[in-house]
Amino acid sequence: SGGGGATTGSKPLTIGTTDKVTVLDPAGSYDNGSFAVQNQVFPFLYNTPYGSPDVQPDIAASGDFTSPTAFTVKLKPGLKFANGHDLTSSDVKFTFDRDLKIADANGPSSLLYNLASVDAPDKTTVVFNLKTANDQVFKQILSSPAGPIVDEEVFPADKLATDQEIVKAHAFAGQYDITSYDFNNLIAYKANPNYDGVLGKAKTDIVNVKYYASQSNLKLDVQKGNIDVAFRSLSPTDVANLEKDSKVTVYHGPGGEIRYFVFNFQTQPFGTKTADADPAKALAVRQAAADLVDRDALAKNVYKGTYSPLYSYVPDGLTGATTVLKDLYGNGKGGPDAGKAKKALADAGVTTPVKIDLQYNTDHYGESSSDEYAAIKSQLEAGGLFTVNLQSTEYVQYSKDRKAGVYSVFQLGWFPDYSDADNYLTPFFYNPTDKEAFIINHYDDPAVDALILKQGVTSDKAERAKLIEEIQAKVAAQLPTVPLLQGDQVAVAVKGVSGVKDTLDASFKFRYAALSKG
Amino acid sequence: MASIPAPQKRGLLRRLPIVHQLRQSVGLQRGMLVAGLILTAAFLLTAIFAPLLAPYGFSQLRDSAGNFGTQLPPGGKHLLGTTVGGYDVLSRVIWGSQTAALVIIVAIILSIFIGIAIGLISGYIGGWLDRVLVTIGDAVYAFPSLLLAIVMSIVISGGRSDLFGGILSAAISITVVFIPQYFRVIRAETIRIKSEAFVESAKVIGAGSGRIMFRHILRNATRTLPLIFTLNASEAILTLAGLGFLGFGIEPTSAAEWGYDLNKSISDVTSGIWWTSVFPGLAIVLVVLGITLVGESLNDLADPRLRTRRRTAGEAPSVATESAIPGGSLDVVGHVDQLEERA
Amino acid sequence: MSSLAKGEQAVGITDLTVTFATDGGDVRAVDGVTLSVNAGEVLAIVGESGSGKTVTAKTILGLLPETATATGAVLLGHDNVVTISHKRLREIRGTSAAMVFQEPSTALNPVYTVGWQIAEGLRAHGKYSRAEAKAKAIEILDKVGIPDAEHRVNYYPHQFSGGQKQRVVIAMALVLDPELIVADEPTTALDVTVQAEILDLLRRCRDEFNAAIVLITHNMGVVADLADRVAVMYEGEVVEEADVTSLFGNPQHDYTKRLLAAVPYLGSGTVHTRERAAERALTVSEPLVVAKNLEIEYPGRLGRGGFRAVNGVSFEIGAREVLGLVGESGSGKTTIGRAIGGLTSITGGSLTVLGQEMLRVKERQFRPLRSEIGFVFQDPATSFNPLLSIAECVAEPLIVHGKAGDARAARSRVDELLEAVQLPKAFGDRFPHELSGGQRQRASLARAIALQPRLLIADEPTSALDVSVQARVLELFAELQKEFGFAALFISHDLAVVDILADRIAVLYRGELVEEGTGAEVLGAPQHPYTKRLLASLPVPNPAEQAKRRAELQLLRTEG
Amino acid sequence: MTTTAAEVTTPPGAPEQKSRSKVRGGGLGRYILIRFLLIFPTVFILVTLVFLLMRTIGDPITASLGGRLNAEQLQERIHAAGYDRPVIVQYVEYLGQIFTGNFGTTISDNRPISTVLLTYGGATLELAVYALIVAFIVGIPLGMLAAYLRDRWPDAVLRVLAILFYATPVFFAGLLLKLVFGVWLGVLPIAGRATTSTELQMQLLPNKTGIYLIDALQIGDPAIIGDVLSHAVLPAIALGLLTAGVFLRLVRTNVIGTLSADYVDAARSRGVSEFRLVRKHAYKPALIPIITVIGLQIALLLGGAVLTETTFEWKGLGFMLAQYLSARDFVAVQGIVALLAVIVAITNFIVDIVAALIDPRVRY
Ligand SMILES: Nc1ncnc2c1ncn2[C@@H]1O[C@H](COP(=O)(O)OP(=O)(O)OP(=O)(O)O)[C@@H](O)[C@H]1O
Ligand SMILES: Nc1ncnc2c1ncn2[C@@H]1O[C@H](COP(=O)(O)OP(=O)(O)OP(=O)(O)O)[C@@H](O)[C@H]1O
Ligand SMILES: [Mg+2]
Ligand SMILES: [Mg+2]
Repeated sequence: SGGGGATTGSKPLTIGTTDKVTVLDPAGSYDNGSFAVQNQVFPFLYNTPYGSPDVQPDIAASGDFTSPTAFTVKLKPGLKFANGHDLTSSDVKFTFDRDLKIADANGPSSLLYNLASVDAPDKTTVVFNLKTANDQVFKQILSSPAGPIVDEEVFPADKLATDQEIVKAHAFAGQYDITSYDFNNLIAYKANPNYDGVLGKAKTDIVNVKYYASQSNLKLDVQKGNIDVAFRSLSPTDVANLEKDSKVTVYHGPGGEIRYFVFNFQTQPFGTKTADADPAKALAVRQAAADLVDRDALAKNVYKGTYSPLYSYVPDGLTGATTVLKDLYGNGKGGPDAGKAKKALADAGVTTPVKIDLQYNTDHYGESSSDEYAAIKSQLEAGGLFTVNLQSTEYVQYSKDRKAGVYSVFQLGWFPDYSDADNYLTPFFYNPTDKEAFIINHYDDPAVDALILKQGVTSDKAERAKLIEEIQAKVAAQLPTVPLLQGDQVAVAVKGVSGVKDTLDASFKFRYAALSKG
Repeated sequence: MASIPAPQKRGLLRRLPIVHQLRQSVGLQRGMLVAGLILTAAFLLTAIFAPLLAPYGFSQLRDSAGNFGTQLPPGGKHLLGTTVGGYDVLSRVIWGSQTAALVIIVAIILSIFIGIAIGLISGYIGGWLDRVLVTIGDAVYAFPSLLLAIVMSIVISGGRSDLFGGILSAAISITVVFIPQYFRVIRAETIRIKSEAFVESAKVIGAGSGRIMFRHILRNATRTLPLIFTLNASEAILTLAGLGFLGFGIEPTSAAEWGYDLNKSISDVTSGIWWTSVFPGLAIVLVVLGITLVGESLNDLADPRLRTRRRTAGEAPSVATESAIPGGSLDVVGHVDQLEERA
Repeated sequence: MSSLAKGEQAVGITDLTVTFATDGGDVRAVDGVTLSVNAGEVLAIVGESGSGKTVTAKTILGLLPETATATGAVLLGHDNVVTISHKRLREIRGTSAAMVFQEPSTALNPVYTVGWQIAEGLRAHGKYSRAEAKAKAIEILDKVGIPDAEHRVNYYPHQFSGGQKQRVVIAMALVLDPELIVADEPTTALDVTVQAEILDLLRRCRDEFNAAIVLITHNMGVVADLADRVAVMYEGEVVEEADVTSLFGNPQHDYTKRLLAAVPYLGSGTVHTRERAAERALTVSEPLVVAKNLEIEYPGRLGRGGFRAVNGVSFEIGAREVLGLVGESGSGKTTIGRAIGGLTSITGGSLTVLGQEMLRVKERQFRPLRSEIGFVFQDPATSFNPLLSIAECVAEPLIVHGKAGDARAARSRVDELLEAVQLPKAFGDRFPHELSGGQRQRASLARAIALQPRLLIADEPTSALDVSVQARVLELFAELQKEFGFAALFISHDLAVVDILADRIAVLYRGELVEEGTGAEVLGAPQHPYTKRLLASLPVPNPAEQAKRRAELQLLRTEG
Repeated sequence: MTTTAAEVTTPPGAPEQKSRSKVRGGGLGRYILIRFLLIFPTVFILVTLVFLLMRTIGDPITASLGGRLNAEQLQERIHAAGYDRPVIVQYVEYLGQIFTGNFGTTISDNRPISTVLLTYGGATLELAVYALIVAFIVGIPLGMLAAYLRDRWPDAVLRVLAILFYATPVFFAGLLLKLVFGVWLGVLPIAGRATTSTELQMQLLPNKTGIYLIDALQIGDPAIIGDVLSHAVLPAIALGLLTAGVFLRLVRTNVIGTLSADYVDAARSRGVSEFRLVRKHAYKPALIPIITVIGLQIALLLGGAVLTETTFEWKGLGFMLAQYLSARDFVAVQGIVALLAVIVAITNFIVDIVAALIDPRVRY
């Protein structure tokens, strides 16, 4: 397979995925499918090199805080887009101004919450004026879906560019250029000779990406060798089955995705808004739940090892990640412990069994959610401490209800915008009275808020890591949410494809440039 | 004239259409009818006695011995193995019949009354009302039922997935598709009967429209209902399965539903785990086969041209001009004349 | 041309017995029939409905359904059809024997041109090029008297009139010039005028093509007109066989006698008429129905011009008076009847029924009068609700008009009515399909007179019945009329039948009333040419006389 | 309305004849006209139906973005899109748009619906045609055979087969087909409409139709044509058999019906062979009702297409419909469904005309 377009030494490579692209224009999309493409073709000022979770200048030469609120980036000289247009500071300014101006609902502009304005004093200098001082996360943001730099000569300033416009104009300066674009069906990439950044040149000249709707078809095609690599997403069953297949290799890498369930502090049993409100009892209920969940079982039975247990709020692989819940709850080795749960409840004087309504969703958090939560139900009920009423709801309704506080205990999942611990803390637990955090469970701890702010502006790596650990510990004690699983990134490649391991890193960006066949 | 059955006996027979037909049928036709009846009966019994037959609950994942474990091959504690979610396939299949039956019943009860009522009125009154209703009916009838069902189920369930919400939405979705069918058939019959002499004689006697419709037409027009009933039943199952397959079905924790299970087990098949999909699939096929066999046989027996034997004089009502064979009538669906009527 | 010489045997049936396997056990349809027909001869098989005529005919061509088993021998040439192989059977079908069916419009395939259908017959028995086949088709169509055949050969059946269709059917039979033509009620579906023409055609088949013809009919007039020999069938057996004159002259078997006695003769009615006229004279009263240049137009769909079925018709029906309405099919008889019964609304002129003007009348206004009007429909089979018992049906009017609460309450009255129409009480519990046609028609009479109406409308009440049965029903009708003294509109296409009952006869032609008067006037001295032709076309069950009339008809035709 | 038999064996004077004679008076042209005008109410009703249903779900914006935006942002966008105006106003506007062929823009991946329809319509059309071919090839001869051998065992077998075709959900059939031909035998591709290389080459075509067979023919490389066809086999069978089942029964019933007509007996009495009776004399009259009903199969076909396309990754309208449904993008759904409505209406129109053309009683 493969072929088409011009070829050089390297064998063309075909990749299959069940991702869905929504819009190619970075200002108009904020989803994995589109970002996966943008990562290949758009340049970033900052990016995560292979194998590391931390960001470094990509097409930028350097970047520093020239003042607490002024983050200045120097571009490498003589950068060009694949179409020959110069890539200068004005393109960069154009990109971010545009993002903020359009502020598309499906777009990532919300990530630029801390960006006041952008200046381009000269061809290679960009100055980002921030709202809060020495924001350590901003570099990460520059590598996030808000980061791709676009060609001002191609993209309209005030509205989204259509996919055709972008592809036709070859407004790309990432590792790849797109030669043929068949929406959500087939994209043909060709290495972009003009790219000169931290990731280096592409190993494979021509890459074709085939878009599938059904995981089983993707699986069958990689098994039959119709495609060389299958990345995102194979059903747990498929992965388990492919592991046994000698013709292909299954690669696991750390995944940024986390799955967890949330307690609504107001409506959960003994919650502040309930008739028998009692913080102590409420906490006991949460602890008991944490004691009872069996993450290994979930990871093995339901997800066939495509997810791994998550014992903290910051997933494994990121700087500052811990396993605090392992020590605090369950049998101390990560397994469940009914006795401990019983005790927790008894000590707080909670009469068992505790009735809880557990809400989950399948059309957004994946078909397997129903199996996952069926399993959790039976885990919680195992010791007779809980009686769980399971309820699933279609996503639109689901998100409305949970925001309205209809659900007392409910499932959520998170996929990071950028690979930094901050992205797993701020949106969840940074909860000053003026602004509600994304999970909206009325959990509020000023101390935690303070710490979160602090880590955000601490430039010293080690010190910041300590703060992050501290936050995790504090939160773990109160359990606003119970983390369950951390998604592995799973890629399957036919024998003879190399480089998969390199790109399955904590950057959570799958780069085709790393792959080669031969 | 040797043996003249007394009225009440005929009444009884009429109340038990199947029995009546069974007695008429002969040879292969009877064979098919019987086969169909057996399958259907099996289905209904399973549905009724599911609680007794099923070894486990439809959402049961563990028993005293702990978790079932997922995707166990058939045998041992789980005759038909377990699913990716760790459910017992056999139990799911058995409970599934209950869901299917429920949906069919609700759907058909809902549609049959509305359909008959408007069919009768539209056909008898005629005129503009009739034309409008016919156009609407045909429009809906001609439209892919699955699509309508999907749209409806979104509308109705609003995403809820509990047994009631699920079944009701599935049922109502299907209802919307069926009403036109009953409407067509009853209307066609009504129009046919309306022009028969005995209705006219009722008219000249001076009987009121109400009396004519309900005493003279209705009972003669409902002859073909058992037939449509069966055919719709099978269509209902397929539609339900279709919904479940497209993810508009009922969540496993609230009810067992074959289409849903099939959907969930697709990836299993490609991994050589066949039992999770084959059994629910077979369940669907067999039930539909059974019910359709019954329906087809009824259709044949009702049609003197299709019956193997000519029937004894008099009680030979010719087949409905609108037998609602899945995906459309087997007879002409009205031609120029019908068109003229409509236009 | 038939290959046989005149007088050679075309078909010989010996001891034929046919039984059908039915749900209700075996039915013996034909029982030991022995017949033979020679070239150039017409054998008529008569007998009442169900006597086995058609089955016999079908056996000759081996057209019986699988459910039938035939024993005995049917010799076509040297082949015994009963035992012969399928292949051979196919070969002799059409060549040795051809069939003419009762209903021309169903015997022709609506989606193929008649030319094609004629050619089919040829193709089945030999190689013919398109052109040849067509040429032959044109030739034969021409022979059977289809005008400009070379055009019409490409017409579809629906483009022919009923009579022409029957000619085409006959042409199909003739094109393979078979030794034998089996005609099963070839004229029953046709108007008398047309019937006469078809009978002539068949006669030509015999004389010019020297074909042997088996003519199946229950119309003794037709027999008298065409047949050389007659076989009378009764319950599957041939009860009598004789040449036509002697059969009509002195019938042997008493069924035959009854049959002939039952046949209505023209002019037989005038006697009663006079009596009744006398009676009525005593009680003079204003007419019940008055039509003044009545117009009825059926709405054409979608602004297409409507169809005017009745055009400027005027007549009256006095109390206790019977008006007979005759005319060919489609002339508007039923329409008028329905209009008087308030089933079809009139579109012009004026029609007063029992003092009620029917132009733009509301059902509400008319309903009370309905109790005064009785209605008898043509087809007894369909005029009863199959799900109600006879008693219930007869009770309907009583219940509707509040004379009784429900069927049970009305039962005693119903029994009286059944008595009145000479049906045993017990029949009340039967269902319509459990009665014979005649019985059903009695029952519907009972229903019609249940409320002792002043006016009764009978639309061809006997045309679906056998002659013998018809006679009895007509008698009954007369008696009832005498007893209950209702006025009646009696619709029929059979002059003879009308003549029996009617005080006055109105002749309808293409929606217009061309002649009206007492039976004596209209039948005795017809004025309008159509009436004349109608009279002349009506075959009388008397060979000698029929021959005469035929001559007269020829005259009329030539006059135009 | 008339049964098959009545269609062809109408006694003179019966209502059919009457209206028939009138139709003849009017002629085919008028018939076509009437029938054509009938399209509009049909489409109108369906579109209205869909519109109202969709609105009862709530406005599309909330549906697709409700999860992501907060209240005021939502309000903004809803207002911007005008979904807060009275339904009747929106409805009138919507009708206007459809009339001008503008179905709006999808919300999930803002593409003009018209583009979506154009891009994927071809695929669905292609699949439908393949399926119909299968259905005809399988359904009609077998149906005639069954009628010919009625009530003997081959008849029974064929009928059960027909029911099985119908009774097997498309996706289940698809699953089995994939398993057998794709996985075990490995002779046929299991998903997609063509291999990557083929599709890449097609991308280069200056004027690609989206109907792969045509595009493949444009390229003219037999290998590619083969590739395209081989991809079509399984979906065509899965969808085709579904309809074939119905066709088979349809043909059987109607042919048997006409076989019992007098004119067949008449033909028989003239020595026409049994087979020819079925083949010619019974079949053609039966064809009229058959065709009319086949028209209704388009509904079954399109419904099945949704499932078939999803099962086989056949990226056509059905496939996209399923996608947009799961994305809760109801503007898109509405657009596609509306188009399908039009297709259905038009197909039935054409079919009726064809039927009328076959029926000489109408033709003039
Ligand atoms: N296919 C059949 N199956 C069972 N019984 C039959 C069948 N055909 C005819 N019969 C019976 O055979 C008997 C003779 O039928 P046949 O049609 O010959 O009567 P007929 O003399 O032609 O009457 P008609 O004048 O009404 O045509 C009737 O009792 C009829 O019920
Ligand atoms: N409902 C109708 N719509 C249109 N035309 C009709 C309708 N009923 C009857 N006609 C036409 O009116 C004319 C008279 O019909 P009618 O039934 O009165 O004839 P008839 O004298 O009763 O014939 P027959 O002896 O066959 O019963 C016929 O040409 C018929 O085609
Ligand atoms: Mg007969
Ligand atoms: Mg009449």
